[in-house]
Amino acid sequence: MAVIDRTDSPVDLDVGDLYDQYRMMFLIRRFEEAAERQYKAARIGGYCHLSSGQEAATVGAVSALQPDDLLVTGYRSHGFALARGVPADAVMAELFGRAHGCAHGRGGSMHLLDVSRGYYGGWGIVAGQLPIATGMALSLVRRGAEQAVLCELGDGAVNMGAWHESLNLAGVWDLPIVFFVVNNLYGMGTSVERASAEPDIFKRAGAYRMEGERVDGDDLEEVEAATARLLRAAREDRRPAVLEAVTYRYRGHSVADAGLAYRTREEIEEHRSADPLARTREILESRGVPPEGIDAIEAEVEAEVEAAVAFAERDEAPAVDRLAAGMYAPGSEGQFERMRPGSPFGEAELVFAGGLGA
Amino acid sequence: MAVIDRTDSPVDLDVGDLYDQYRMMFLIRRFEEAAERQYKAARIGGYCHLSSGQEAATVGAVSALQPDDLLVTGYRSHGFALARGVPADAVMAELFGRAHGCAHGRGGSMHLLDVSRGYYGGWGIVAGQLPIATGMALSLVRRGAEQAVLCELGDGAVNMGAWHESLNLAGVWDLPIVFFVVNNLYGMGTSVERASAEPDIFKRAGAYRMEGERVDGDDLEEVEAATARLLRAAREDRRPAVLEAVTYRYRGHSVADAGLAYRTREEIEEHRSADPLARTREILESRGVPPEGIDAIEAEVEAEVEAAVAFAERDEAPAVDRLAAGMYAPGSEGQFERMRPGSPFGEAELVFAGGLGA
Amino acid sequence: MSGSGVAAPAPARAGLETMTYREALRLAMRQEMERDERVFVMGEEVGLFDGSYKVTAGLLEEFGPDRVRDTPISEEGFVGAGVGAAMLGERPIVEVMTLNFLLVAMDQVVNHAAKIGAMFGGEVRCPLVIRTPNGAGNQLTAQHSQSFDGWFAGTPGLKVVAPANPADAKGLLKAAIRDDDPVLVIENLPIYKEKGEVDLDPELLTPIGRAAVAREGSDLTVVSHSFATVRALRVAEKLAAEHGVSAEVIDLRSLRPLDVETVAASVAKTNRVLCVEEGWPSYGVTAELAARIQRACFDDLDAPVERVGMAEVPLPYAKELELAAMPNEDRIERAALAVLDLAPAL
Amino acid sequence: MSGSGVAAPAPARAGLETMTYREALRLAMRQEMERDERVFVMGEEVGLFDGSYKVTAGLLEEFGPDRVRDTPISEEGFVGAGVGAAMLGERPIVEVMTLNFLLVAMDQVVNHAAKIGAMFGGEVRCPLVIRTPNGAGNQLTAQHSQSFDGWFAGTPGLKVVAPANPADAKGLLKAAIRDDDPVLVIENLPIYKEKGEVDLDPELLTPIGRAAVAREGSDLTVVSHSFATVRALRVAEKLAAEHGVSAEVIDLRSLRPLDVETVAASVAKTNRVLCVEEGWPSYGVTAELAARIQRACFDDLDAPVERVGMAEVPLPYAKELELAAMPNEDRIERAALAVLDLAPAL
Ligand SMILES: Cc1ncc(C[n+]2csc(CCOP(=O)(O)OP(=O)(O)O)c2C)c(N)n1
Ligand SMILES: Cc1ncc(C[n+]2csc(CCOP(=O)(O)OP(=O)(O)O)c2C)c(N)n1
Ligand SMILES: [Mg+2]
Ligand SMILES: [Mg+2]
Repeated sequence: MAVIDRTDSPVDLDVGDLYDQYRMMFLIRRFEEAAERQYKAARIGGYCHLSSGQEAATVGAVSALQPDDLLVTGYRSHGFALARGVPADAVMAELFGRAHGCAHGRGGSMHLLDVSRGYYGGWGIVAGQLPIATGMALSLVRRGAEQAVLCELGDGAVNMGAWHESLNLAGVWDLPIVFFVVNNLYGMGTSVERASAEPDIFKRAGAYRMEGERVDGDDLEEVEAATARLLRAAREDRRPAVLEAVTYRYRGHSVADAGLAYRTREEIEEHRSADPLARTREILESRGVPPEGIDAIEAEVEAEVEAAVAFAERDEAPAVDRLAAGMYAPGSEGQFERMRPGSPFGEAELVFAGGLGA
Repeated sequence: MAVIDRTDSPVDLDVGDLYDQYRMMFLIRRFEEAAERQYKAARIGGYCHLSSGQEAATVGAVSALQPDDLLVTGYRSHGFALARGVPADAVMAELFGRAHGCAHGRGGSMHLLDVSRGYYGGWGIVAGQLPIATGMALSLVRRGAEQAVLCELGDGAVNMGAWHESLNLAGVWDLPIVFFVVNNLYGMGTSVERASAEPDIFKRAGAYRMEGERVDGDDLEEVEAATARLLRAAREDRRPAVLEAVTYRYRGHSVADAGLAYRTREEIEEHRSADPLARTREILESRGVPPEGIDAIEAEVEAEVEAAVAFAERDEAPAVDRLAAGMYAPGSEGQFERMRPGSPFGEAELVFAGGLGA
Repeated sequence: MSGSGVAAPAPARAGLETMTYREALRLAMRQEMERDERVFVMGEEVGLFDGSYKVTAGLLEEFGPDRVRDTPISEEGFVGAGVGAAMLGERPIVEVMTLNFLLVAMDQVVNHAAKIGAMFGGEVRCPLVIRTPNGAGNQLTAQHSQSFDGWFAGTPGLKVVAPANPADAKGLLKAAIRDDDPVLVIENLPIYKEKGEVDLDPELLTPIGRAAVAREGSDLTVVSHSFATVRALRVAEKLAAEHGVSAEVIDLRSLRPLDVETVAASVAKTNRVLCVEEGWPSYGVTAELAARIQRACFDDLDAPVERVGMAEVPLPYAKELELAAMPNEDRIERAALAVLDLAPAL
Repeated sequence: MSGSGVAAPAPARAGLETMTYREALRLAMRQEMERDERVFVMGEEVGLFDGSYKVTAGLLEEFGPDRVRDTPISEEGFVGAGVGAAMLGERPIVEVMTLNFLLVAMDQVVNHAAKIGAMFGGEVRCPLVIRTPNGAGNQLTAQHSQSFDGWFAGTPGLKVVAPANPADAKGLLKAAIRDDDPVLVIENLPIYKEKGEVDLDPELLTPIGRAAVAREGSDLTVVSHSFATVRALRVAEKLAAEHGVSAEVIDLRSLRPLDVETVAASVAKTNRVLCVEEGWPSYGVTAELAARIQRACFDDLDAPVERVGMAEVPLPYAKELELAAMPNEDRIERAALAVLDLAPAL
């Protein structure tokens, strides 16, 4: 769980938030390390995109969300889900493809979500989530709600047409949305300079008369402050914005990529030596939090991750005779009743057997 | 024909170019008036988009092209085809759907072309021509050719994803292309302000570190000078650019639209009173061209348009048994030989009968 | 907007009225917008311009710009915005000018809208309606004359309907708006002006997944949807008058779910079947029909299932070529006679 | 680059070599790039990264960045750029990471590349190759596991091929590169690592529009393409070993043009046919096959044409669900037995 019990913790309340955030960053790091091990043990399949190195950007941005704000992300999203409060159990179970995963084992690593926490996925087509997030912001306006949408995307996504159309709509309609570009310097093996005619991505906001800002994505507090300010402007004044957080991904593009064909070991080491976790821990210590307290919380997190793996291992697989679960709204079965004659071999058995509803 | 015989004309050679250009503007105006009449007489079908009011932008831009530069446009393209030198006969015959139309009656108003003059169409999907023109510019670079591509589009097209992807590619690859935005204030019934978060369209070039410039699209000489300069930079220094020409369309979006639901009669009249044809004629006169000479050339143009209509009327219809002409390269027939068994009723007769080649 | 957004049903304004297909669509939208404030319309030129084919005419005036929203030209953006709004429980009706332009928004429809229910384990739904006309005619040429109906019908997660007359235009569009899943409503350019009787009852829907026997007959079954049904009905009259043939016409109305039961029942009676569509038949809607019919009715068929559609060429501009390429009534009639062994197979 | 760009044919380096499907594709590209300087490769991660599935590995080093061009993530842009370059006479090979992503470039493929020849009256051609893998497996989930093969095969103006083994991977890709029309080469994720013998002769092409009899048999015809052919061949062995059934396997190789003649000749012999595909069968490739077979072989068929494909759901992530949904060998075998009346129909 994301929220720690502060009564137990040896922390000055002034640093309480930072303390929670450090805990979350540490959770994300350890969670993804565990995920990689499980992937290599073939308990997790598909694509598995880790965000090690990007934790400050992730946690900083999500911390700035109000409880009823909405979050939409791409596929590199374990950290976002955890930071938004999705239990590690539910995320790990999803990676294992189990029934109590947050998408009931249907989505996997790329398609996490938790509607109860305003987290609307977890999408796998580069930039495909942008128009959708834009539509959510439109819906908030129609309701007259003072809420905002935070839409995460990568530096590679800013060259897709969907970026342009979404930002233009957000601009022309004054929508409450912040496009949060996690610039980790590469889209797969392609550096920002090789992909973007304007490598200062935040400047592209100007093409929509929108505010654009760049922050050090490894500076937790800077990310949080900027996100909070832009989200407030979105919520209160319906001013959309672009926020670019510059960070670095330590691992390859996905677990399958060694991540060395397009960058040097030295480059990686250089970034690792300024690890946002270490940086944040230092700040905590500099503000008087005793190292033992931090160590204790780290141990707690490690136990939490172990428990999540154990939970996922124990959890049941989704029922195979419910192959079509969720595909259509409950009650749609009647509409499909007359489709069976002449079906391809086995279709009725495979698809209709368990019903079409959730 | 685009080129007049100057030995016959009573014109000072210093104003020769402007004289030719005026003639072309006048030809476009009269040609499209004739096209509208023929449309209403049901000799022309489909969509028919007129550019009356936009002649200075059209002729100014095309005049700046070198003979081996390439031109690609959207669907409002009668003027571009004529200005590039496609004979009025061939354009009118195309509108009539006749065999000697520039696309052999296959393309109609939206899909004019003339490869011999470097005019590669004539495209009907808004912004669909941009990636294609970008690829042509890439090809020029691969050949090491000092040529450039001029790609026309409308103000409404700048909100499509294809705009963004094309400009980014042109920017990141330093391609010799000028995106020529004919801003006639509306995309169908939607004003630029309602469609574009950045209504100063030329400024969007900045998102690609590209030069962007706006000119008075009704000032022939200004359009030509700016286009020439940007094309030169494209050709010689591989610097892509955006050129926005602000102009006005007098008629509705297409012949079927009265063009009054979204703008006032007064607005139209105001623009008509500053007609680029009248403006250009005035300049000619102010430079000493006698009105009778201009009148004579106008009469010549009117005859040319009449002749084009007569040519189109006389021209034969494409052979119905050559339905599939051009679809595949000549010689592909053999590949399709074994597709016939079980074909839908009549398919073989309809499609294979005349062969698949051009 | 609050709660389900649905107002108490208005007192039934029963009665029939003759109206065009276009008016029937407009009636459906107006009724549903009155009934449910979550319903809104969005698309290019739907407001100030009154719709490029005038389907939404007057709605802006009646419901205001928040519920009848003009968009920039950016189908991928606003179709996707419809997906997002629907995920939050709205009922967007997104108008796409023609089916041809849905190609630029294909990813949002197929890879997003269609996936939401299943991919997220049923945790969130996408009650989106996309309305768009298919079809050719009027020399609109290769890029503007297409019917990709089968591509969407072949996408699990979507529902696809295609009304062929004003009554179903109203009934199916209303059913689509009230449906909790993404529904593509395929309209048709040449039918917009066709007239027919429409029941004004706001609670009368045409159920999704139910074909209609548009004309009863005993010698031959013609299966079709959208404008092909209009053509089929005309040909059926001609067959009766000129050849003494009694043709049954099945109007599919839905393509996904596809009501094969109704088709099979008809074929069991007539033993001969012709499938007609406006699009290209190869890998098209009629391919699926033929595949299912031959399996469901193997022992009933006295002749192979036959198909007619648009000639398999990018539609040429010239009127003569266009006419020859379209599934015109002459081609349908000849195919029908061939199925009946009254004319040579081609 | 000048003239036709084609160099004099290199002396034949004849001989067979065992290699993977991936290597065969690479060989085809290398040979054609050596032969014709107009040929170049473009796509996401094709260069520095060696291709996301390593098909283009080493080509950047060999041919340089002008002929092996990494692109930004913008499929619509660079597929369209391929169209434009092809119109000027180049021979671009555009790699799209997977068929799923072609959805964002659909408009350039269907509404542009496919239209050029016909719409411009044959005045300009578009010799473009698009290479992309279809297919599911490895739990890539709903947005990454699709096979829209039939959508492209149903588009007049395109040609579509889908090699099922290394020899055809080389032969068909080379034929596509030399073809003067836009050709979609559908590769397949699970086959990339499959091995087979390949003739190194640079002039040996696999002709477009010709199916292959991948295995001879007399009791049943199995028609398939791409990875489904690999599955079909395995099932055929099993049918022979365990049920004494002799199955003929037709590997379509091309989907447009479709070689129905070869299929029909086989069915005339076996009288029973099963069509298999990796994608969803409804409105899919097997629908067209069934439609054509029932017409071409009406009097030959002893049982309805049967179809097997991916279960009609967005592919779920969980391994168990994914396995159940795919057209696995067990499902194909049961369908084959049903066609032979050796097991119940489902
Ligand atoms: C439309 C599309 N094209 C290609 C891909 C394959 N792909 C997945 S992630 C990725 C790189 C994205 O880079 P970036 O946006 O920087 O995000 P990061 O992976 O760095 O978080 C690519 C090319 C895809 N999923 N969707
Ligand atoms: C993708 C797409 N969407 C919609 C259309 C329909 N349409 C044709 S022209 C047009 C308006 C374009 O406006 P603009 O770019 O300003 O060019 P103009 O007509 O003013 O020359 C629209 C919406 C289309 N052809 N393609
Ligand atoms: Mg990145
Ligand atoms: Mg305009």
